[in-house]
Amino acid sequence: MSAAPGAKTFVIDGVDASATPGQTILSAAREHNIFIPTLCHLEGLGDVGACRLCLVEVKGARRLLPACTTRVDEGMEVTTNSPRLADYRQMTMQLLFAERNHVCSVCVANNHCEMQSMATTLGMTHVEVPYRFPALTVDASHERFTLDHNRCILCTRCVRVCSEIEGAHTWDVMGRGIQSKVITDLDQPWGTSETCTSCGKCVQVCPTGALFQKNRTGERRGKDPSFLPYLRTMREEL
Amino acid sequence: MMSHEELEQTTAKVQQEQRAAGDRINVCVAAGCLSLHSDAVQKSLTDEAKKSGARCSVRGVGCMGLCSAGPVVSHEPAQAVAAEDKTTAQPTRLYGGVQPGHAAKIVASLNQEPVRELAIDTAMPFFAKQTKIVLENSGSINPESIEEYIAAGGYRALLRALHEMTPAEVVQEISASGLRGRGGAGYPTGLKWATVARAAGATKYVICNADEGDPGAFMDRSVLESDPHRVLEGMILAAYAVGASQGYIYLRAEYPLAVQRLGVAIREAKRMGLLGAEIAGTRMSLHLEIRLGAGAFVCGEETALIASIEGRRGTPQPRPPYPAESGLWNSPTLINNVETYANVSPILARGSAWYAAQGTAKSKGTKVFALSGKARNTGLIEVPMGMTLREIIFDIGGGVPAGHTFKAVQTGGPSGGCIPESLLDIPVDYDSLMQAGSIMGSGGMIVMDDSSCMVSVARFFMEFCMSESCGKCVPCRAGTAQMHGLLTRITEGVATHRDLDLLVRLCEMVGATSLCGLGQTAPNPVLSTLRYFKNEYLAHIEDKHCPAGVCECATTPAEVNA
Amino acid sequence: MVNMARPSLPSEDKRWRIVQGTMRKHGYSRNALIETLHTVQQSFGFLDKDAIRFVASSLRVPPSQAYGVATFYHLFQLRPPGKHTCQVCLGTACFINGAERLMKHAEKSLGIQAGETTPDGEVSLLAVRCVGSCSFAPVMIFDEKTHSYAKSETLDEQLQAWRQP
Amino acid sequence: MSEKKTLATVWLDGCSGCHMSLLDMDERLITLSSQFDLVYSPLVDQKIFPAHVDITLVEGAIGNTEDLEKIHMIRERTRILVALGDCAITGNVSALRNACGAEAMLRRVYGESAHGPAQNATGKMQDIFVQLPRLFERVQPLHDYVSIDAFVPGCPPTADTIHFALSELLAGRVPDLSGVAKFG
Repeated sequence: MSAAPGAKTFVIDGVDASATPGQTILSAAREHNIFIPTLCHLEGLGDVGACRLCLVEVKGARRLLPACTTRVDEGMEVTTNSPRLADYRQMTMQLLFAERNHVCSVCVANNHCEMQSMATTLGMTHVEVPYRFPALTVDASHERFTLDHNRCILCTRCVRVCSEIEGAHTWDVMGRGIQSKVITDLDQPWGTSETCTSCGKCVQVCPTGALFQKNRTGERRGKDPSFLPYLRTMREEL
Repeated sequence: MMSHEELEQTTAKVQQEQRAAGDRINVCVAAGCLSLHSDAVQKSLTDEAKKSGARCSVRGVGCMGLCSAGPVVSHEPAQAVAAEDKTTAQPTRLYGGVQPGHAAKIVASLNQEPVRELAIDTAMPFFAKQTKIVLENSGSINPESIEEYIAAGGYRALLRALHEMTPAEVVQEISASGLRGRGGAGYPTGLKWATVARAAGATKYVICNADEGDPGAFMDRSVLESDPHRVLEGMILAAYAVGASQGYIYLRAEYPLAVQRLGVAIREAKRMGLLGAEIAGTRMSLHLEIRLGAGAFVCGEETALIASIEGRRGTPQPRPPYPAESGLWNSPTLINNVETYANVSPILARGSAWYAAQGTAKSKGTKVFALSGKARNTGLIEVPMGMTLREIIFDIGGGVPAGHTFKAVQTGGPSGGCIPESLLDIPVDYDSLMQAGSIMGSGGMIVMDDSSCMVSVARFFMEFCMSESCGKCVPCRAGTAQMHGLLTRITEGVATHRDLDLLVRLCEMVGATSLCGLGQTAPNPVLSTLRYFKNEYLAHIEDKHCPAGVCECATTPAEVNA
Repeated sequence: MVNMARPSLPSEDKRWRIVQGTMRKHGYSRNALIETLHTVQQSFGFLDKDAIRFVASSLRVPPSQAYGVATFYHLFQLRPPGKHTCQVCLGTACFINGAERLMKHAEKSLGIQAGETTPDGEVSLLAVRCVGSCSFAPVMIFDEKTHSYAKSETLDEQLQAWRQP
Repeated sequence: MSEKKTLATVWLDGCSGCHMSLLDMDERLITLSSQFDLVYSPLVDQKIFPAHVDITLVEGAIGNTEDLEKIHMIRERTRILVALGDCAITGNVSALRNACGAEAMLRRVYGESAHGPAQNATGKMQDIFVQLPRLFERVQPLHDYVSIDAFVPGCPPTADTIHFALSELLAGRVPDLSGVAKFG
């Protein structure tokens, strides 16, 4: 296999690899079948580097770098897993589980949840940080969809898909810090939103049970498999 | 068009007026003294001066530094005002704790002995040990008069640079001075300027970060309130050096006086042809606008500040790309803090060699600190880099008040740490403070004595970080909340060793994984107090006892839960 | 082309013209959102949903984005302020001089938490971060007036004064 | 053959589903039983928790004063303490009431939805149930109070998971279920 013009050669987990110009570490790693955990990244949406699960070690870099937003440089040496990274990733998952009320057993997304399976993949058996148990609301005012703040991890995929692909920008984040939450329009019931087109993209991209389709819970909740591969195409055509 | 000749004419005119006015009485009307109603003092002095018919003028000036003695008034005898060589002139008299009722006495003393009961010894170490570059005009000129700034030597460096230097030479001069960013991180200023100057882009921006958010710091506020033109001149020079034609000053809305004085300064500079289109008759243009912050500490972070100027939520972006390459509206953008810009004009006026001769090998020049807390003398000070903490706290600050003992000094605010007595002999420079587990920071310096509980102080800063976290990345959003919860448990006397271990783990993880500086440095106050004052943590955990007597820890876990 | 006319003013209130003035000064650019919200707050004392909706649609900012911005910055108030405001500085110097106790006292005396207004609409209690009067810590600000070396009694006296008819 | 290990199982604030799942091991349980003596369990008629137990599996979270007393006692008397199932590990369904608090939960369940609001002198629901252990404001996982040696997540953990965990324990190893068992 000859390298494409302008291709960058680099080393990832000790293996020689190549990347196209401008390609991120995450994208290049996936092409080389190297797993880097992520929750906020979704192929086809702009990256925000918020979940910090995809942090990797880059030789010579002062800090850990997010694989989703860091572009491959010629000669880069990347380590995608180490005891330190594994520990930080577990702790990140713990912080997420303790932040809101993620009760998998009674969640609509049980067994179909990216967060739940990520916890298993990363070897999490329990959460050491104290659970916060905040009192949060559920918005079922939309005729087809429900928003459950208890399960939201603020990955902002819904915000991004709505603004970048659908162009409605119904979603955004209000407040800040630990008080942040996703909102529709002026923090009003979803069903009263004037900008929502009811396209359902936000529901499809949600990694947890925070956004779900009514009457499609539990085992029947699985994502629309024909939908996600086209996000990138939609973005390119915009 | 403004020329050197005009600057000299303005200077001569101001000096003539000042000589004609006789003695000068200066009243500090910066935020500190103003909060002690120095405006009323100024009014009485003006009234009394008029009534007495004495040949004197009463002016409102910026901060004179010794805030703890406020309201502060200075009296410059006519002979001193007129003197070419200020060192041999009759010394300026300084008065503290001045109330409106003292006005008559002060006016009556003009040609007599000083008013003894109000007099402050200007030879005391508080003044003698300071070196003023950034603050050289503070407290001696009227901040709302561009003419007085010019008469004090202002805008000469700008005109000389515009007419006699290339932008590259200006960058070179700043690089050679060794100036490092005064916002806290200490990035070499010349390097930053060179990057922006080199960056490709038809439009470039200069931004002044005046979103002073450290909860124990008011240096930038004081500089802007006392000598706003110095900052403008620095910004115009920077814009010339990097090729920017548009600039923003991102200023805390909580500083109304600074907003107002900066507004006046911008108007005046425009009127004099020193700002706007074709500055001083050259092809250089710079349009400056003030943008008000709205209460978000995280906007001190460069990418968040840019988002805020663009009218968005102040959430930071991963870097690279750095603002120097792709910043405001994706154009190359130079961001420096107020004090950094304030150093620019003196460097160009007196030369990089003069500047580089001050300070230490790696930290040049001076640093302004807002000295506060449990020290006898508090206020705004400027010291050469490399002075020891002990000299600052015990000589300049006069030590802690009688009956108490020194415990720690906090620098760097929520990103910094607490330094114990045993390390007071380290020099104040970027690297030494970092080695001690703190940072230089923007200049907050808070002295603490035995009445402060270090766990409670750590919790205070963590609460600050928690409520200022933008919420974008997980470790900062959820991690600061968890660390705050654990620190609260410790101060309540209900924590276990397991909680302490978890706190330490979280500190490491949040510091290593957060997206921006806020989260990355949020653990510092905890880590530094754990390093030097672990016994206080253990006392809360093992003995359910707060050694400083600040925390109320008496309850048992079961009671708290029940 | 859809109708791109700017929305009409929410009411006859003259203050909307001031708000409009800020937007016009910035050419109705989306990046004038924060500046405009400042003007709304200066004019009306707070931001309500109607105001945010008006500003958002005038500047063509999605309502959720405008609301996100308005709630991100702590200086923006989404509820009407009380007749009087009591601010307690929680800067570091004030903190080590007992500002936390002052705040607790204020919360207890007023029966509200920081950031709230008493039910009768008389007093709003706010926590502020360093007002630059560190040498006179702790500091409280009653309406526009700064009180140095504040004590619990300082607050009690002020509350008494405000309650006098 | 080595000496048999003593095994206890405990049911705290949970639904007994984990114990059901334990029984779901069916004949495998019979096979394993040759390696342990079941010395205490809701499944057997032993009222006193023995002074020394090799392995204790605890189902359920800590929700009241009695749970708390028990878990401290159990920890003291147990060599290997295992948190069995999500309630023991996360609080899970038992902790759903945490967002509203104990009093509001009692009012909702025993006050409003039963036969009209219950009446009593203090106006507090907790005071009606004086003969019962007092509820904590928050239900919490076991490891918030005592140290745990192994975690077996799941709601309930599958029979396979429990079989694996128990086999490991009986073989003298601490089961590591990271990457194997999931919550929920």
